[in-house]
Amino acid sequence: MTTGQATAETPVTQDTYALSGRDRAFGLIQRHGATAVLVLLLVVGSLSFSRFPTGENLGDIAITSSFPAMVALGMTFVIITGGIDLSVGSVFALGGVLAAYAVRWGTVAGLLVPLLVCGAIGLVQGLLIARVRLAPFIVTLAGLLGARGLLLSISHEGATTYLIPHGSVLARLGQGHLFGLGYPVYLTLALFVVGGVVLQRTGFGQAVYAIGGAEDAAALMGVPVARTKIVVYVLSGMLAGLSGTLNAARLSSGVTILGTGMELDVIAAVVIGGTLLTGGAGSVSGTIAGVLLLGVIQNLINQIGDLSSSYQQVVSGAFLAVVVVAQTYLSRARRL
Amino acid sequence: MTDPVPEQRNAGDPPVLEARDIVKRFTGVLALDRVSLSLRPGEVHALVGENGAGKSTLIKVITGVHRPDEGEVRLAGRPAGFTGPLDAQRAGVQAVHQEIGLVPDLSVARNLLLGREPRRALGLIDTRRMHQEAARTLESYGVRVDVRLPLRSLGVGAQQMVALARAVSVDARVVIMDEPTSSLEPREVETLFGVIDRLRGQGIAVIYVSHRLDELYRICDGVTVLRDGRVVHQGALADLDRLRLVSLMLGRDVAQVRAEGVTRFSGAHEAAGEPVLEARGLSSRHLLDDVSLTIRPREVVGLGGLLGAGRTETAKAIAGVLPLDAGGVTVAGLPVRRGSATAAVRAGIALLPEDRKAEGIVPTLSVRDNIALAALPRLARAGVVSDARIDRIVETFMRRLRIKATGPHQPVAELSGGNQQKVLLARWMATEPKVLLLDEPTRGIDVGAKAEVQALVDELAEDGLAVLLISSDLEELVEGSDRVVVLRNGAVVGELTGDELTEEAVMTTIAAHTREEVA
Amino acid sequence: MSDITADTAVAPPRPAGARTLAWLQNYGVYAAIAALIVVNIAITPHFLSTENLRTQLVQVAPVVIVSLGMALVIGTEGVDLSVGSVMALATALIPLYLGYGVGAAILVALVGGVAVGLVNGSLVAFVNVQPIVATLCLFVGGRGLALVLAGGRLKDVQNGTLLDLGSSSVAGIPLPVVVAGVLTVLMAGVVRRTTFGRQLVAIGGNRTASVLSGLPVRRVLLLVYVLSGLLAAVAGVLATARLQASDPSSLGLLMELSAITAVVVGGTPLTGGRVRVLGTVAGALLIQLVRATLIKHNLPDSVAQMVQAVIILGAVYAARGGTGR
Amino acid sequence: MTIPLHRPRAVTLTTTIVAMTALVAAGCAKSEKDQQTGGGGAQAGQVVQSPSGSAPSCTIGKFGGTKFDPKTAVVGFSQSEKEANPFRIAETASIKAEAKQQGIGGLRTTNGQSQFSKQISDVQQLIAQGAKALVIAPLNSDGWEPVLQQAAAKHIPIITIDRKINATACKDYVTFIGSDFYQQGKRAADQMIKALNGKGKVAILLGASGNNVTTERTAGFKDEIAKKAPGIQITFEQTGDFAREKGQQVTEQMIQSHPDVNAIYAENDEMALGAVTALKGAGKKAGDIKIVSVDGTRNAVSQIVSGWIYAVVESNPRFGPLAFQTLAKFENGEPIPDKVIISDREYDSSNAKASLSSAY
Repeated sequence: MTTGQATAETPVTQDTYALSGRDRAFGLIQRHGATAVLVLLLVVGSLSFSRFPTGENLGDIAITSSFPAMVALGMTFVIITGGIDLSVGSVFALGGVLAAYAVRWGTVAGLLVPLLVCGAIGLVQGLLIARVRLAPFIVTLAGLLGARGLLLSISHEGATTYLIPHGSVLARLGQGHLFGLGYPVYLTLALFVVGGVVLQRTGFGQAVYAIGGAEDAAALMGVPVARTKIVVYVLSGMLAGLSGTLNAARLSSGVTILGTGMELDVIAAVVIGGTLLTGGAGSVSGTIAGVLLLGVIQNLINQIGDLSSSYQQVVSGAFLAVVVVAQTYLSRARRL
Repeated sequence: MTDPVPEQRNAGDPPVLEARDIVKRFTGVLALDRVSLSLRPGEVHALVGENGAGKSTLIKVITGVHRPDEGEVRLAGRPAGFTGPLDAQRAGVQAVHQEIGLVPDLSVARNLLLGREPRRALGLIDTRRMHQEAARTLESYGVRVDVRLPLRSLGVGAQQMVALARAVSVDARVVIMDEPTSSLEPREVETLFGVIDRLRGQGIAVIYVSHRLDELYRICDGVTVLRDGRVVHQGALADLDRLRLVSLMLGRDVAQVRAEGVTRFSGAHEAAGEPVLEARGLSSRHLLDDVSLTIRPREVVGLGGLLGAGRTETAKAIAGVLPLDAGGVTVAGLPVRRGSATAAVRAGIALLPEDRKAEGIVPTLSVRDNIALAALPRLARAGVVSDARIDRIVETFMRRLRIKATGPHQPVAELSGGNQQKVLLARWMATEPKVLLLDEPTRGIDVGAKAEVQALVDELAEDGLAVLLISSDLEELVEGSDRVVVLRNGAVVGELTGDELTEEAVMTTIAAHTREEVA
Repeated sequence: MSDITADTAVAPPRPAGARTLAWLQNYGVYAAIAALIVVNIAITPHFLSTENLRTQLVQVAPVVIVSLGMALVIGTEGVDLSVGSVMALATALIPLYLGYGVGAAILVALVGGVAVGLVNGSLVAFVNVQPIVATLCLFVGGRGLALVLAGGRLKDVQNGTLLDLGSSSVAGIPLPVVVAGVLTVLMAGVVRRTTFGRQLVAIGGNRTASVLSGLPVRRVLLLVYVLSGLLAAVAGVLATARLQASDPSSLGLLMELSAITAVVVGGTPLTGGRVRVLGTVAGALLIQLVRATLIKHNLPDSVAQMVQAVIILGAVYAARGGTGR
Repeated sequence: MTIPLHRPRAVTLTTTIVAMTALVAAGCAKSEKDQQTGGGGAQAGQVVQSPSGSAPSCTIGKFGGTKFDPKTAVVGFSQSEKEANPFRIAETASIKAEAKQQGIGGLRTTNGQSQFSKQISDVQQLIAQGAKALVIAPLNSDGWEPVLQQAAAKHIPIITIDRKINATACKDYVTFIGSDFYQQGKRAADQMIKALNGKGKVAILLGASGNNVTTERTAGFKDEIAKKAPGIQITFEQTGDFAREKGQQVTEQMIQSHPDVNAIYAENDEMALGAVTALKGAGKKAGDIKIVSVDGTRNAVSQIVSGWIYAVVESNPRFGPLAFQTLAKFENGEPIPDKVIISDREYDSSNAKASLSSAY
């Protein structure tokens, strides 16, 4: 600890600046609590179910989690700015349908069209939030409806499911494996590394934190508030679209019924990962732990086997409550 | 009306910043009426006026937050045409604001260097260098902290210093300081003045906004007095005596100001009877260490000490909002349940918090609802409030406290700081408290309102209340209190009454113990 | 028409243009409803009939009831995502206890709503969990619990008294509408005239200041969530009676979003500190009318969803001044 | 501002109340009376339609699987939706009951909760848990690529029930057992034509948007109407999301905006029952508006008896026996057809009363 050696030349009292070891420990747990619980669950799961720690099963968890994880990455940025994006579930589904629709014009179109359209939806939302100053909750709620409507109109009210041809480059992008893990897993990891660097090491990342911490102050410090917010929503839209595209590639088709309720799962994962819904604090590493945690819980409930499907929701809800309460106590203990 | 601009020692230089005939209207209301201002390099220019005179609007026009309806801002002889604060900053015009300014959850270093972090290859931020640079910069302002900590863990004074350091550390040509000393300790003020002198030496112009006359006369060269959106005086500060300055600001007669004195405290009260408030052995980890004090009816007890000495914490502990490890409070001999603000209020303890905006007013509600808030239970029967009783009480206090509002239904957020403070006082008076805890009651409000609040405090004490007064303004503390208890590091280190109660004595008490500690 | 607002704010003297704008911001919802009615009279056959009015009111009644509770929660700067699950829970509990009589069954259903409210309120008030997260827990778990209780299945309700709740009328007005009306008046009174109503708005406006002013912040918050749970349970009971079946898997699905939209469209800001009870009712009515219009004109789902999105944005844009920040 | 922490009294109180509520809810329930609805046992098992698809041709040899003992091996069943409506209740119950009867100890069931992503991962997990055979009730026909690849790699036979998977039978999966939704739509249309004597205006209560079942039941109905009864107009079609409440609300709106509608085609029984409630509420009499629906739940059949519903086309959910029979045959090396279409019954006023007890 560098503080505590008050001298006559330091005119400011210093005792309030020091964090005790205990405080630091709590801070660490709060930030990495999800990771800790994740590790614990993995250990418990491995000891309890012989079929759990197999490469195949873990690989399944990884690939299954990679799609919500991409969406959660965008959501993390949005939430750190103090916003929320309820449209991601619909945009995710829309991205998949668009990719399957556009792949007839080639792989590049199959990748770009969903990115552009979903980015545009994010752009409109961002403009309404940052420039017209409407509440993010409502704007993205409208986005949720609008994107779903667009999806239905493209797919003739859901009657048409567009397919991504077998063996096409796009399909291989979603289905390929390397060392037992699907390509989307690697892409997700790469995106998270980039996301972490952007958040911690770029001016944009600083702006994201600053806006969530104190928007007015950030504006006065010269942070381009409106632009940063718009970019964040565009990013969230594009990541949801990309995730939808890769998911469609994996499924070889633009399934129309995906993504309902996904936004709340993703928000839950981000929150469990230690990002505060009030904005200003959070990390992408926490988010990935949060997504994996939810994935592992789901997996473990299935491992138990004959649990009625309704109990799954009860268990998930209860688990969420426990995590959230524990987190709140830890972060408060730290602040005291 | 406007005095000619006198010759200044650097009059030869061309002005670095000029505002010419600025007119600004807000939905038809004239906020600035042909205001001009000219700054030369190295000049420290005082911008004074009561709240609502147009100071902050002028600053916002200069820094590009608002566009003027008429007139222009010129920087170094060219039209500036700033599109926003960022644009202004890039051109070298920096503003340090009084309240908002930094991001509490970001680290000190990131706050200091936000937007101009040292970069490595690929444009990525070099964290290590950022921390070194931040630590070095802050040290030159007398602030030594772990720059990786979140800003919120610093004291208010240190935060202010970070804000200032941030503003100055770029290639500033003009620095605007809005009430920079309002939360600084005397020693920090000295450091700040050292910094301002350094800026002056570097040819940087400073616009200095403050209500503290002493400071203005110590460091400012020129002065612009605004009233009701117009310039009522412009010239060298030295040519203007204090009384005339105050009268210009208030638009009042010099004789009247003289008669009323600098503060409006009347002096000693006739404290009588048994203590109404007794606080015994208040202790809270890291914050308070066995603090005890008593206040009798009609007595004003001051709390002296540096920032972080435990003054606010003492008040909050008495008001039941700071968790205590030990100790307790009795009002009129009856113990108050610990850790419950509701119990404290019911026992007759009222706390006027330091941070009016964050802890005092409810901005979405009207003046009326803000005043009635704490007294609601007593204005209701079976949970249903009586509008008639509320109206009566609100009207009484609005008149008694001379609250300036268009009516009881005006949103409180639209009121000036001084009137908001009076609304908060009214909120407490409506509960008919026995003990009034005032934490910096006159901070950040204009001269006129300040005098009124001071007079009110006197009046309340006369009416038989026990008052605890916390103020960083030594003059206010000494003149307003019958007795001053001095705190340091969360513990009582001295008590001054009667003739021993002078500003020097308070400072000596604080300083003596500080020195002891260091030695 | 004068709206009941908690702050009873009267605008300070402003120039005429600004006043028009303020009027639009405050009464935009009503204007939108009026416009929609006029349009419908013009283009929708058989729109002007008591039967139609009755249908719209009966359908909107549960949404209104849930929205009233939601408005209180939002007034405290919170949000209650669990209302849909509470409706499911209420509907699941009813058939389980009909054996004891209608009164007992309804009582148990309401107690269920109160219990959920207590959990939400405790998490928010005592543990200091963010409302959206706290209520997310029961949003996820509540419906699961309802399904577990109901054995996962839809059950028909044959009890005549209960069915009358959904289909009988008082003076020509359907009972659910009467209940919604009475609750609206009651909530308006609570917000406007009670200590509790004043305190909850103050807590939403500035929680710290409310603590320092000695308000019973925790108690008020707890009560607000309990009320929200209770009202959602009432809506669940009425919806069950009207559906003549207990369907915990789909009853109240997405209700939280409808209610939040109604509240916000009605001019209550998500940032708290203000509750507009009549505005909330108007918001719910507006959305109902939009949906009815879309269905009556037989527009496909895709168009219906996009139109709804645009109308929500339009309504919120019009009420922007009211929603603030 | 930190607010003082513990308030044990209030927390304890809350906990107690919640705990008591839970206890009461769980312990002393007493329902109206024994209800007959939903998930009835094994009466009226499925009957294979003849001719059923192509000739039996798929053998274990052709598929490339290896034999296993169903008695001990893990068999996975993946349900798509919550067991909340009678169809899903009966389907899952039938699978479980049959597995028990056949002595299959290793049955593992999962439920996709109407989330397709979850169902995909459920099935992958079943594979990872070593399932030797899979019975899947798919939520969606498309998008099974990753599962099919994984299963193919391990030669795990897949039987899909109630909905088809869009892939190659006997290569990607073994076979499909279920109804022909398009055919159901056509048969509903036939009933409708009979009800209206070939002339009138019809409203359709569509199922959930984007659902294969919706698509096919709509297409079959419309095609048949267009072919056989040009006098019937379809004037209104809105989604009722397969839910009773939504069916009721949409019907209420429809009655007013399209008062000239003579009949309603509901794409499942739940929506039809919602429509019945709406019609009752609007003061209509039984039979004023003819309702034809698909599913054959006991509730709907009893409404035929009371005259509110004209006819119901059955969609039999009792897949258990047929699914395990087919699986056993496959393991024994017998050839099986690439699809097993079951013969669905129809209920109308002539047989409703008699068959009420066998409806699910």
